[in-house]
Amino acid sequence: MAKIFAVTLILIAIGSAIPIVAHIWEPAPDISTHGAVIDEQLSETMVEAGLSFLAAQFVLAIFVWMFSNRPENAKIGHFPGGATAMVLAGFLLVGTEVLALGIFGTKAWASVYFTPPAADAMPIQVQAGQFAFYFRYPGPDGKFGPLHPNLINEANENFFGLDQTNDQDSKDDIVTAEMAVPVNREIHLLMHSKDLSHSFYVPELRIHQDFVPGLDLSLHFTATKIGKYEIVCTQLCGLGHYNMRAYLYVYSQQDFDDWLKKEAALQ
Amino acid sequence: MHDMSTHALHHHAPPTGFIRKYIFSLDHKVIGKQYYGLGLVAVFTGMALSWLMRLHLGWTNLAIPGLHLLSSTGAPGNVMTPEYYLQLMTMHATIMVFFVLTVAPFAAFGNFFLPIQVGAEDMPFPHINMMSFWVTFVAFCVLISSFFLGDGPALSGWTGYAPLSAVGSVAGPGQGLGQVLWAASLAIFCVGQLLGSLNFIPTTLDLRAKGMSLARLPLNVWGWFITSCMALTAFAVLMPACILLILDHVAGTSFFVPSNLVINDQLQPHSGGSTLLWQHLFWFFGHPEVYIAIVPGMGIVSHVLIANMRRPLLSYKVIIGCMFSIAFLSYMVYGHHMFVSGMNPFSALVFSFPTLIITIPATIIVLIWIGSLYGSRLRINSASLFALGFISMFVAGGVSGFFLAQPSIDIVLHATYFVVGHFHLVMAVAAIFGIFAGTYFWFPKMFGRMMNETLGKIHFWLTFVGAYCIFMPFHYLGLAGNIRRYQAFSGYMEPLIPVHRFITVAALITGAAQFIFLYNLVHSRFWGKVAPENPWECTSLEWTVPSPPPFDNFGGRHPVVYHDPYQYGVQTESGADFIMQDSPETAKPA
Amino acid sequence: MKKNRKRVSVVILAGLALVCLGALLMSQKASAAAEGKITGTVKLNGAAPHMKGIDMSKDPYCVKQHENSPAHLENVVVSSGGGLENVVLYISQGLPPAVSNQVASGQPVFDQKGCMYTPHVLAMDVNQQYKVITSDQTTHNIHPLPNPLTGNIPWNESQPPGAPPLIKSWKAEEVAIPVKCNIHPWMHGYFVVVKGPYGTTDSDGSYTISGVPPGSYTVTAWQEEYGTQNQKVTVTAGAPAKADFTFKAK
Amino acid sequence: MATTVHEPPQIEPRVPELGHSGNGGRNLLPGGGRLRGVRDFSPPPASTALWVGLAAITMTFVAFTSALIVRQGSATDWRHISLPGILYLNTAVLLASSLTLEVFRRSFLKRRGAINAKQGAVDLPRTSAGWLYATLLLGIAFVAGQYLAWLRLNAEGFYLATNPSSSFFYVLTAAHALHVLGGIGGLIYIIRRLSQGMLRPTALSVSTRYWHFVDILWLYLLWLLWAKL
Repeated sequence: MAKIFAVTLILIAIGSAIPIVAHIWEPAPDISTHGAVIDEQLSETMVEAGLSFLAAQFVLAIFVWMFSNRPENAKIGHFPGGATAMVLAGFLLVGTEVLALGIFGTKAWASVYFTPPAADAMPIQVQAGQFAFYFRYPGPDGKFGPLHPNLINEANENFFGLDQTNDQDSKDDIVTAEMAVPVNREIHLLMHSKDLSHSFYVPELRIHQDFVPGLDLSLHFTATKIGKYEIVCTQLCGLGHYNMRAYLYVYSQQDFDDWLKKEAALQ
Repeated sequence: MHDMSTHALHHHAPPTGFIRKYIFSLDHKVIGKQYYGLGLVAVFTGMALSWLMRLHLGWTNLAIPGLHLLSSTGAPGNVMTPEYYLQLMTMHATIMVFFVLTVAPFAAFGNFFLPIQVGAEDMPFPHINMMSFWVTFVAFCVLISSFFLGDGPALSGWTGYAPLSAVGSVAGPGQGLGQVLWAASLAIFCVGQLLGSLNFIPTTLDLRAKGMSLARLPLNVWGWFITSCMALTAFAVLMPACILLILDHVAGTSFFVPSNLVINDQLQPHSGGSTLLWQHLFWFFGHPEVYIAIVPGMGIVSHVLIANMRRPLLSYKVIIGCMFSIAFLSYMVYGHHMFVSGMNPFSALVFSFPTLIITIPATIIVLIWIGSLYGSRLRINSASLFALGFISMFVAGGVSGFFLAQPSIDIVLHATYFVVGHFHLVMAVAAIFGIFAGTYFWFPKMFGRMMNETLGKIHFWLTFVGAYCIFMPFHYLGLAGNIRRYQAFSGYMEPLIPVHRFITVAALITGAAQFIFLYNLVHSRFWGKVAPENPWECTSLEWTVPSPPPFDNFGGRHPVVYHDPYQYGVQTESGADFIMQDSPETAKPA
Repeated sequence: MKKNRKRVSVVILAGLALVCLGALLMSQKASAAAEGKITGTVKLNGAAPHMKGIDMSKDPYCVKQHENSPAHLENVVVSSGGGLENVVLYISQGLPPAVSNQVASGQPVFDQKGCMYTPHVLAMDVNQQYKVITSDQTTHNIHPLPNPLTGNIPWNESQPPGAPPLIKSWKAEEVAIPVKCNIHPWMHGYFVVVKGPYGTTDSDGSYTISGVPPGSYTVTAWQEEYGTQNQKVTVTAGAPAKADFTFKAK
Repeated sequence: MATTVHEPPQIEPRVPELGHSGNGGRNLLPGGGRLRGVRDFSPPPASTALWVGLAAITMTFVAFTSALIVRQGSATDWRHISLPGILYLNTAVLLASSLTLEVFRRSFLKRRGAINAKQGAVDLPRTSAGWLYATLLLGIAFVAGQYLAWLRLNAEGFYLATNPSSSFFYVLTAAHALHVLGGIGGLIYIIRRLSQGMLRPTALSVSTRYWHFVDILWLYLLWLLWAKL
């Protein structure tokens, strides 16, 4: 029985590792300027965690194989070094490991969060609400008009609560249901929640940020690869959560301008 | 209070009436069994819910016959609606975390064995002890009642994030009465567990038998002691949070709900609340809660493992030290649940380092367990198999903690199935393996009958392999960016559905295997082989009393303790390889 | 207990149905002698406002449904002849209780098709049962938001693809109850709950209110953007009374 | 698996320990044993339990406090309420109640000092319960006074949901009043035991300590509600 346990355990350990080693499932390819360091961090952690996992399971299996069901008079052995060895191992191996991870991780995190957006970054406002994202481009004047929560009326597609008759800045604002950005241009994303906590996650962009109702946050990123990507909500927001999605198009500057014209015409 | 405590000592005749004996009993053993029963009911309820969820995730438009009987609006034509999926998910999580993982290893085993193992006749305050159970029971009923009232149970997850949980039914089904009942149930549950700690700590500190120094307490007693210290602080924070949430919900206050929320084109009548405040209060409780679930398991597993290895662990004190440091650190790490929640990115780093550091004591414990296996005389039985399984699961779930402890990686993995896989392995499955180990180990003492070993082993194999088949793929899904709390997968997640189907099948089989355990439990209870006083040849005090123990545990005698709890693998006059804690004899020098 | 509740509600519904039937027969007897009707057209005076297009890109299924017929808002739908669609006409004054309390026969159907509501506006009598069905392969939730003061209870239920129809009814008069789908925020429509006979304009703006006993009444026309207009009409036996309405474009 | 083969240990006669319930007195090592980590006396469980309970209550109010600080810090809508004057009267009442209770405790212990502690509960002094009744009345007066304070605020138009400041006022005062009611329950129990001549010092000191704690807690809350953080 013990030997079966050992074998099973080793098989399970190897079986669990195969998909990882074979890269069957892994994060979507990164299309951001800041993502590389995160991916590096991820793969490093994967190696360290994976090795600790395999080592622990193997040793456990081997010891169970060796020391189970021995005769009652068998001598009780003692692991060389005893507890001291274990404590030292814990502190040195794991300690240095996590310290390293922590420090490198800090660099990765800082690269995302502790850098201000460039002055010429293109502002886009995203509003999350049950259960859709809507986006607002400032239009030619480059200014966003003020929001009037009491004017929000989805029946007339006034998703932001703009007063386009009275507010000068709102007149030329462009509201869209899908997001488009020019490639290799830094975007300054202004995040606003209409109702509840939501989240803005684009796997390929390596950005992930909750919307906090009553508190507008901002993100900045640069997309480096033309294509169509998905923006999903990852913060439980009600029955339609699973279907709270928008599409992100990364266009060439030319295509982007055309797209913006088209959207402006639809207003 | 005073006469309660004397009651515990100067024993009157045991109660005779059925009510006083089995229902409103003051006997810690009966209360322990009641907790165990509650846990059993809860775990099978929770499992049934997970079955429904898994079926839905595998085959989204599958009609589950008879489901509409459970909820006509939740499953029109037996097809589960999105809201009903979320409601089942919320109930599954709440039931499992509170009424299984907290109740079974801590309240159930703790109540039954803590007093016996320290050599006391009972807890100091039997009435409070009884109240603690019945309050918890009421909490369970309140939670379950939400299935049948209003528009169904809450759907905002076991974390009940505001404002979704605070704005009321305008935010969708389940956000009305169901959400209030959810919060009320949790608040009541907190009271129950606080009353429990009120008994656990004095029992451990003040009711120890002569000779039972702190350094002679079995490791599982330490586990329960540390857990009750955590429960004390954690639940004392959750309760006020729930009260404030209920007020926001029903009384129109604005603790957690900010201004200018527009839901369904209606401007909400709240102003200035802070949504992050709820997250901070909740996770200040929520993270220690994770350890409340697992630390008793660590104690139980150590206890079971030592008995079956026939040798003490490499170090007794290091284990205790590690459990203490885990408990202590658990209060400084809670922020790692909120890396991308919009709190100051600097605090993310502040929370990240303790989270990484907490892996050190955890690792040391595992190393000591594994290292102690070296040169041991391991006995393989259902109990020890589950104990070994616990170690394997704890490692498997623990390593994924490396990833989630780092804010930068959390950007990729936050709120994906990677997280789900992580906490299910390390907290749920591991803790439940601990419960199983404890059950197979202590059942003879609790009910005076042996459990069926063959069934026990079959149960182990199915559960062990099954658990890996269910929860390892969760990590792969997470890496591929599969978001949790989705009732259906479209877009880039669609290709992952086959993996979900595999998991569903595994879950159905593994779940079915639990009925073997249930059968074994019930059958052995009545028709199992009669258990001797000390079937596993153990040393601690619970094995010095008859199985099951008499009303006052020690039949009027006062145990005297002469040894630390783990005198195994020694030479004795009697030829046995162990010395009972209360036996004066000493080991022959080898 | 759930079962019990179901049984009770079934009994109540049955009872309700009987009462309605009774009322129906009675009133028909009463007005069988001469059954009048009101007809007419509703027009929009002025340029029809621009109806924004709907971007459904959030749900690819919905997009596919409108590949070659782009979706627009339906707040104001005007025919080439200027006829105004989706206007509800009902008798706001002058109806004898027997008639105003009678419930029209049949179950009006509210369909979810291509992530839009057809019809956009659904009129019905108080206590008249209506049917909500879905023709879509994506899940919708139906969320009417009546004014709490009227005593109508708001509800919010989802309909997965192929789910059986929801049969509901409103217990109080209300013009009008907005209804929306949260999963597809652009989906919105109205339930108009009135007493007595009613009519809704078709695509070219004409309507018919039948089952009106002779007498003089006030007919009210309601349009979601332009509000209500009243007109006095006298219904005589035989010849249908005529009442045309014209809303002015803003 | 063979059943155990060890000799059952000597059952030593059971000495009833009167006086204090904590049979921690029992966790002395038998002669010859190592004395490491062993206390020759452990407090009665009641007083340990009291500290445990106080810890929990403290945590609860710590949570309330942090909520208040965060809420007040983040809020633009905070209208600080001026506390009703009666609160200060209530404070005096509560402090006085602590005083009377303390007076009773001391006199009780002094009388009891005469009797040999070992005899425990057998013949405890029947000290006059006058001070206890005084404490009880003052306690009830305090709760009533808090209620009046609520009415006062209501009259000023400050309801539970009017403003975060008033929300916190009602929540905190209510939570505290509940704890005072708990203390009153303790007092009633003490009075009963006393009249039966069964009052033990532990019970008395435990409920006294609790009462003082609730007292200090109130001073803290008063400051918290008064101060503009």
